[in-house]
Amino acid sequence: MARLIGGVGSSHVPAIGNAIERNLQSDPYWQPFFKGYEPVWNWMEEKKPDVAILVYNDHGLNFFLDAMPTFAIGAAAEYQNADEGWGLKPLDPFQGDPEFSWHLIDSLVHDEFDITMCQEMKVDHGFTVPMSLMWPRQQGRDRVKVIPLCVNVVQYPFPTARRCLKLGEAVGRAVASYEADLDVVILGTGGLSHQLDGQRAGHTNREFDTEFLDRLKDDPEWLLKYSNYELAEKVGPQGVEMIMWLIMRGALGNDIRELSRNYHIPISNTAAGVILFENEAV
Amino acid sequence: MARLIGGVGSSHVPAIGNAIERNLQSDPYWQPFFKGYEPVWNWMEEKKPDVAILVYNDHGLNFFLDAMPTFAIGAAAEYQNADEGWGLKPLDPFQGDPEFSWHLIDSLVHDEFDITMCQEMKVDHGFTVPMSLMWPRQQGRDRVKVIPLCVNVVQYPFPTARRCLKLGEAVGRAVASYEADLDVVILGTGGLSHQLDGQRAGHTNREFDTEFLDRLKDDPEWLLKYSNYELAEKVGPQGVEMIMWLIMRGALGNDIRELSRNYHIPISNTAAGVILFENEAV
Amino acid sequence: MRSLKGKRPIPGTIIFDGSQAIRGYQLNKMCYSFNKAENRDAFLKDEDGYCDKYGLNDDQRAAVKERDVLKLLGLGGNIYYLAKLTGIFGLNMQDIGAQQAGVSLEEFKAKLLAAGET
Amino acid sequence: MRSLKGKRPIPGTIIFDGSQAIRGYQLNKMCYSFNKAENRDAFLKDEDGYCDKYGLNDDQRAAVKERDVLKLLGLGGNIYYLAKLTGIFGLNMQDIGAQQAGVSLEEFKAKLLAAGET
Ligand SMILES: [Fe+3]
Ligand SMILES: [Fe+3]
Repeated sequence: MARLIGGVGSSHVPAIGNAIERNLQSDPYWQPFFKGYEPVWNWMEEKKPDVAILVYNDHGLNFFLDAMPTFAIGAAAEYQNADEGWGLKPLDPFQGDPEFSWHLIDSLVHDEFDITMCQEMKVDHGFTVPMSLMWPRQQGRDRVKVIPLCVNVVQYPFPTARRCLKLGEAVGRAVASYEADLDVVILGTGGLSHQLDGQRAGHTNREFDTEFLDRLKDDPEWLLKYSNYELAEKVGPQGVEMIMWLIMRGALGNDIRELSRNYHIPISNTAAGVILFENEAV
Repeated sequence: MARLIGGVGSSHVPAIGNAIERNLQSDPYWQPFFKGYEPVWNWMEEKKPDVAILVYNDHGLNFFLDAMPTFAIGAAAEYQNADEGWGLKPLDPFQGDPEFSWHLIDSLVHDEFDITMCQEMKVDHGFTVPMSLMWPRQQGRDRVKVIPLCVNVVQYPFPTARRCLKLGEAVGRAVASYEADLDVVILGTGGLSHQLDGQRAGHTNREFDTEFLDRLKDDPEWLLKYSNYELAEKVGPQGVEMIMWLIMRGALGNDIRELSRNYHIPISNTAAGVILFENEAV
Repeated sequence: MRSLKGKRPIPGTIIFDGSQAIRGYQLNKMCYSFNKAENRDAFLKDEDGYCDKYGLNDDQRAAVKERDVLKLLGLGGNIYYLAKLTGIFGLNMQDIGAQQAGVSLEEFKAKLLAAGET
Repeated sequence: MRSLKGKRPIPGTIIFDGSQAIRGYQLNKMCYSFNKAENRDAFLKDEDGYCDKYGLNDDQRAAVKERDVLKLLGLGGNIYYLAKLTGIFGLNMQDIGAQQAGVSLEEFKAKLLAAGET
């Protein structure tokens, strides 16, 4: 049976992709950010997961407002990155695992999640930046198969934080019931606090982010007391992306260990966070 | 507040649209089918609903397998019908109610339904045939605003019958909480038993359909004991469309009266049904 | 689809699940394009070229050539998309129903009428 | 969006809800087209013609001409789609962040750096 061996929460802003493209990892602006990924690189190197379920949002590459899914899951053999309009160089395609994707979709729909099933799907920086961050070398990236899980955090109403946590729990059950000898990781991406639009652009909230990180392991329900509107006030309209970390957290169950964490302001207009959990149950 | 005044279950096969186009309503083949709609025409004429929520499935006009939503709801000001490839003449556009659509979407997403929100959406025969059937004259059709609710019954996994019933209940709550003085009807369409594909093409099941119609008012949960796979065996892979009638039924609540019913085999390759419920609670 | 594993097969029936959807993706994509009249015309003008464009495999091409709906279903076709292909040749749902059931159109219609008599 | 009715406004913030999405649909659709380089070129060659094609209203056209992100937000633009428009003029997220906050780019960056110092 497939084993969910761990999960990572991570930012995914385009500026990171830019810095990687230009090899700025040890630049003084970037070093405090990238050093937070060293434990993740080591862990991935050691564990060599077979499949990554990547929870992210599309920012207007694959989906438009004509048909905006709350939750969409890829079921393709390959996912292409593409031009997003403002200059990030597209990365090589990512290999999917259609069989596993269909198992996941079957299981989730049976569990009353209303999934949009995608047999063709372009992935944007929300997906590619975490892939580059987790597997900085092409070789590592090529070794892991991916399943994109795309969440609407663009057009209100977003799914509630509670719904995200429940979806994560259902993803955990789906992985555990997949009859294949695979080590799986789940990545929850986006956030942390940031605001791109309005006069308050540039808003961040260290205090809230820190409490979120502090509570994520033992008390993820803490976030549920805020509506998405209240969250937007606290962490900025785009900071609400942090609800996607709850999908990762929900999938892992309660027998987990926090292996590393980093928090840094600023990366572009955002507060950037990374956290690594290992599943002790498998 | 908006009032859900009643609901109709109805078939939606293209052949019906063809018969209407060619004015065959009193043809011996068609008469036993169309006479079943007279009580519906009279009721619509008397009640003059302001808005129709139309539950149907797309058969390959608006959605393809690249991104197939489980539940999609229209939020457009107008919905166009279009060429489906095999010759049914497109009908005039239908007027939407974007404000009401967004209220419905907000309410359902808050209630943990993972809706795909559609600000642009072509509607196919699954939508247009019921509109022609309920409002045979253009004038009547123009008077009612529509909200398309599109359900995946094309690509497995379909939503479970239970999920459909629950969605209906949530739609009922959403209508009741909409602050506008509107009379609303809900149409559940598709089915009844039919099979379009495979050596068993032409399969129908009068016994099962009849029990479904008999139980729909007082015991809609009866259908939940069948998985969609078991349903496909009983009523044909396309007959499973009847789960969309449960969304209509769920929305109405339990204080309803059955005003009329008709059942007729064959219409094209299908068993055709129509049922009219009035809400006694409003 | 994983959850259909080990299920008793339904006689004369292919469920369009994930496995079928994988198998038939390019075929269905081609058929979906036939919503547009210009694409139907392009297909009629150059069937092979059109199948090339959508990357159909040899079995799918052969079944398209034979207008064989059962074979196309087995190769991952979905009936709603296939209907857009057969529509090009003037075949409606009853025509392809009869074809799949292996009976004449008259027999197929008679069987349906018989089901209507209780 | 209905459920935002009666909510206390968030200072300096516009939530992209159903009402905004209705208002900005054509504007956002135009911006979405800028994923493709040929569309960005077409816009640069004939801005008015391109805005015509997508049916922008007069206010939206004027705000596009002024490259005024705050105005475009008010007229229903969503920041992710708008970024594809401003990208054409070489403006990145920090440039338009400063523009919206009404400060220089240096001040904007300095404010973010300051937030990093605890
Ligand atoms: Fe993001
Ligand atoms: Fe149908």
